[in-house]
Amino acid sequence: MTELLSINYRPLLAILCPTIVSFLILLSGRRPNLRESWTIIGSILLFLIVLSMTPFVLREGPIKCSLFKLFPGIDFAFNVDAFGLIFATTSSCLWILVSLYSIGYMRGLEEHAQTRYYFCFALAILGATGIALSANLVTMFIFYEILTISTYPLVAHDETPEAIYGGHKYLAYLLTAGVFFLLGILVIYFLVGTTDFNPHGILKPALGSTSRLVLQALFFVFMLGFMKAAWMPVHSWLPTAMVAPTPVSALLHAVAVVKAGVFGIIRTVCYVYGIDLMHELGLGLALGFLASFTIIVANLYAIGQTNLKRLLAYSTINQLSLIILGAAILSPMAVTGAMIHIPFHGFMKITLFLCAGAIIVATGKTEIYQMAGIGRQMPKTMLAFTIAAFGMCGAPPVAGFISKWHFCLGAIQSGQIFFLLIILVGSLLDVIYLFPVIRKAFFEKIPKIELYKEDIEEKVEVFGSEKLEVVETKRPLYLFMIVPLSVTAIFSLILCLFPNTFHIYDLAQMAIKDIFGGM
Amino acid sequence: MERIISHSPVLIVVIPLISAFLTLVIGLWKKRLCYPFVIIALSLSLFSCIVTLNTVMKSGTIHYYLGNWDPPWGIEYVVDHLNALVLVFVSFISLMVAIYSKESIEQEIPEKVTFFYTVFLLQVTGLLGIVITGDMFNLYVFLEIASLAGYALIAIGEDGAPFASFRYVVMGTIGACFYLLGVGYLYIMTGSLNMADLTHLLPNLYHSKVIMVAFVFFIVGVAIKMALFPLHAWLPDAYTHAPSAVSALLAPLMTKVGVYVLIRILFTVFRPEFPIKILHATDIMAWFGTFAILFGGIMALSQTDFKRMLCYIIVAEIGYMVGGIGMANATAIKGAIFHIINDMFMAACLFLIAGIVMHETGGHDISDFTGMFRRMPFTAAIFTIGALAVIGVPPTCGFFSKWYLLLGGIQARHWGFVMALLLCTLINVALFFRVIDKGLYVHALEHKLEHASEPKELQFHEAPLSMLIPGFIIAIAIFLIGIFNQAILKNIIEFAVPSGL
Amino acid sequence: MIVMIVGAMLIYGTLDMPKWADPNAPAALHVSPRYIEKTLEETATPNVVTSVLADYRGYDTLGETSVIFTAGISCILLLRKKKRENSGGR
Amino acid sequence: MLDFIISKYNYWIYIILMMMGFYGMIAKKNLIKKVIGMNIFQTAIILYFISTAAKKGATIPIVEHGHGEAVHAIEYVNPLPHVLMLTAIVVMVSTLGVALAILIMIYRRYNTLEEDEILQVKGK
Repeated sequence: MTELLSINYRPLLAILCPTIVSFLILLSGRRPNLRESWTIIGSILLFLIVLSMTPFVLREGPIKCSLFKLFPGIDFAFNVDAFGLIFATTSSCLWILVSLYSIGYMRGLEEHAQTRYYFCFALAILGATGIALSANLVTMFIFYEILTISTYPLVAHDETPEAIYGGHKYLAYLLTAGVFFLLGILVIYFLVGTTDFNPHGILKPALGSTSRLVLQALFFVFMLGFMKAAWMPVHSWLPTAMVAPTPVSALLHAVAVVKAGVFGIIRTVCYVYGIDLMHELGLGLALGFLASFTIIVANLYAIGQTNLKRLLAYSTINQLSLIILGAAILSPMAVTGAMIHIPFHGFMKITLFLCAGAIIVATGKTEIYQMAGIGRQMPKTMLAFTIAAFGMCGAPPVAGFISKWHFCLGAIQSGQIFFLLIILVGSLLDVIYLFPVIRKAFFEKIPKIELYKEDIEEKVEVFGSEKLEVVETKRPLYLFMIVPLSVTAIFSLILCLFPNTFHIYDLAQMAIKDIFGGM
Repeated sequence: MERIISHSPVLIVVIPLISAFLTLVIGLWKKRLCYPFVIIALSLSLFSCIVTLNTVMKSGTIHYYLGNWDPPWGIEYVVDHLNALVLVFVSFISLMVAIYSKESIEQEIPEKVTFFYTVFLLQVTGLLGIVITGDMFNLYVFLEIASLAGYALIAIGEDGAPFASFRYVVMGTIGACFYLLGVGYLYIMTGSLNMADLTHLLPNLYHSKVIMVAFVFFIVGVAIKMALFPLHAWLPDAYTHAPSAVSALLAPLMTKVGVYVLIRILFTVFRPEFPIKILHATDIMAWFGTFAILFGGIMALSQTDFKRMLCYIIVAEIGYMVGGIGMANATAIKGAIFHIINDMFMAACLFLIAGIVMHETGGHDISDFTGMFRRMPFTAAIFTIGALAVIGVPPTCGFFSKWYLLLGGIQARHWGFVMALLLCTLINVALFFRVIDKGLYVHALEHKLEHASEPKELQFHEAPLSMLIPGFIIAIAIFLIGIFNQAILKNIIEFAVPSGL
Repeated sequence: MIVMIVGAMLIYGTLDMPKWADPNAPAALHVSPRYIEKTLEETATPNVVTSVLADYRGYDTLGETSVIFTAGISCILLLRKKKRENSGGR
Repeated sequence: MLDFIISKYNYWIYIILMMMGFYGMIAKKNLIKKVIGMNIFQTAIILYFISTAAKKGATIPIVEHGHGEAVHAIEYVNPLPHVLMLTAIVVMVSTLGVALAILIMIYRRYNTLEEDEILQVKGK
């Protein structure tokens, strides 16, 4: 028993935790309170487990834990390194908050099939944690598929034709991606006989035996494999998948799934190809252009959106490509930025989504033009929204500032002024599409007719309150929603002032040291 | 005890054979005793298979001389790693299906239980005999036992069954006769019927036209039996209309045993260099496999009947294996052998589900799966596992054999096959999620039905335990085989891969 | 068409076959001499066919018997139901 | 040339016979005719096997000598194909039996044994 608790088995525990929780949820499906408390307990436990590994990793380097052989030369193994921990910390921390939030949201809307919802949710977290901790491409692929499959019922949760369509689209894109990913893994295994991640890359030896073109092509096979990162032009599943319940969009489509994609890309760039090889093959530049294209186009799309969640989806696409761009610049600063932007963006984007969800539950509004004056109805929510939106644009003192700062420094460091420009223009466009929402919420008055004819009537029905006042604290249930979104907003601030919360910055520094060696 | 163990190879076949006779007697005396008796017989057979496998793993290939006549004069049983493995799983699946068959048989053909079980055991005898024997003609005899039992079992199914079965008789007889003709051609040139003996005699004759023609007839004959595209036409009809317990027995085993025979003939009777280097037959097989995969996948897409869809999936899966053999390198053949086992489990699992659904709803259309996750959650869970295995999602076993097949394809630079495999994965996704959707999303449907003011029963309505337990065991096995695939591959399949590749 | 192809192949195959009724064909030389020459000694049966059928390859014969058995049971299995229905109907 | 033909003719005859059966199985629409074709097909194979057993100047494989005398294989035809064919004939008969049983079932159900008509009924 004590052995099980030793540090070497910690990653295993981290995997087992959500697995067990998911089955407990399934078993206690008839009793909502028990079911939801499992979720909460599990999420807190997972977070503690992940957090407990951090000091050890910082002190003594990666934790290796190999369970059994999958193929000759490939184990089902975990390797907890600094970069993986960043992602694991992010996703497990956000699981706690989103679980709390889900309780409010799901009960608030009286959704059906909640057991399935929590079950799949726990499995999805299992997938995300596994991706973060896995030691080689195959293990990663396994969790990657778990993540894809388990999120499918979540996306199509509403079971309306649109939801099922969205689910199908989601599944079609991501499993096709899985097939490409598998092909890429196979070719790599065929070329070098291993798929273990290594901070210096593993593909170097293959350069002797195969042509550069093959490796370059292989890289794009991998990029197709990471469709989860929603780069353009294979992004279109993400906006469609926004039909999912908001907590799902929040955790999975702003954090777990898409971040798993960018996580995979950074893993491939730094740990499979290695920085040197990327430079040598000229892939950094190609990836950079791809990301730049996505940033600009996604921002333009975002400006044209009227649905808040879809707007946020395009904003996600843009921010993800920012991370990819950071990795593509291939300078220490920029890669640091990419790594820390994963948690930072996670916290900020989740705040935005949680706010959008809270608005839906409280008022039923999904379109931006309906949201005039909503800042007065839900001041706390909209305050959080504003903080996060500032962060998105990279304004201090919100977390986004730190990572953007790193991106810019990185671009300057490597002399790629073009990318610097892209980052700045991207931020500018962020301002253009996010600020109208804030302005509408706080500074515009509610059109009277609408207020009297529709809104009030609805509110009487749903909330038993006659006046158009602060609605967000009317029912105790909303506490479940307000607390998480306030927490994430506060974290977004804290992460700027103290970027080393949860040792995130240290971890990133450490990963960079490994990857770049003496540079 | 020692003596029994030394006779275990023959017990494998003789136990079901004798009990087939006994079942008839017992059944005529007391009908109820049939079922437990069959279970006991198959368990014993499984036990002796495991003992045999154990012996093979400890001390290498077993040669068992029937009647103590030395080969090539007498008949011998040869059990090496390859067929020991196949034997264990064939008897395992048969046992599972036998346990499962109780309810479905009592529902579908209540008045013929005794005869059903007798023929069932004979079918198993035939399959086990095909796998274990080391004599070409003996193989033919067992092939015919299995086929005859198969024809009969299929013909007792639902409405279209006799006609489908008749087509199967015609095709199957052509296949068996071609096989027999191949035996005859080999015999006239060598004078021997023993496989091991033939292996030694044949290399001098590799350039003879007779041997080449014999080889072609073997391949065509076996290809008919295992329903390799384009000779698959009998399969979908036959297995769709068969009683569900029968399709759950035949679909996983019959075709897979065919693949086993193919491997035997290709690489044991003939040395690997003959089909690969002299005839280049493997290249042709690789393409047939590729087309089988594509054809099976596309045809499966256009089906609305769940069992029929599964049949076309089997056609595609046969394509995997034949294509894997056609890659002609150790990795791909390892994958093909591993896939024989995996596909047995996956196909068994899915056909069991089809049977359960039929038992509960009375049909096997995809639309009968509506609301399955609500009505029969356990069945649905088993189904999901089986479906994920066919798609090849890790950590189910389907992923691992696919891995080897793909890796072998890449090694052989046969991109057509690799692409077909990957494409078929996607097709399978589409196929199964269509069914899963039907099972999963009931609320929209309920909503619609409310408007139509026609409340439909969507209540908890789970299958009986005797049907669920085999399903569960197989589903768990799918995971375990996946997770412990290295143990199986390292200890058994490594030795089963023919030398000289 | 298929028939023609198969037939042509079979004829092609015969080209390399030993002559008909050639006592020196391999089929006559490899296994069978022992059956003929040792049959009395080993099985005490003058009819070689019988001795091979029942002794050397007795297991095939067991299989053969099971085939008949299978066929018999199959026929019962297939045809029984209708009879009963008919008799019930009458 | 003539020698060549004479040396192979009975193999060719079996091939012709077999092709007749094969044609019947594939092309005939009447199910009974298919079964007949199947039987011709199988019989051809028997003919083939039996011809492989033949030896010039040899007699049936029943040993006539008393005990102690040497037996020469050259004097008797090869017994093995005969044995095999005994088994094969039995198998064939069984197949025929099952096929006919199935035909009876089909006839009971569709009242016809013409393939086209059955397919028509099924199509409806």
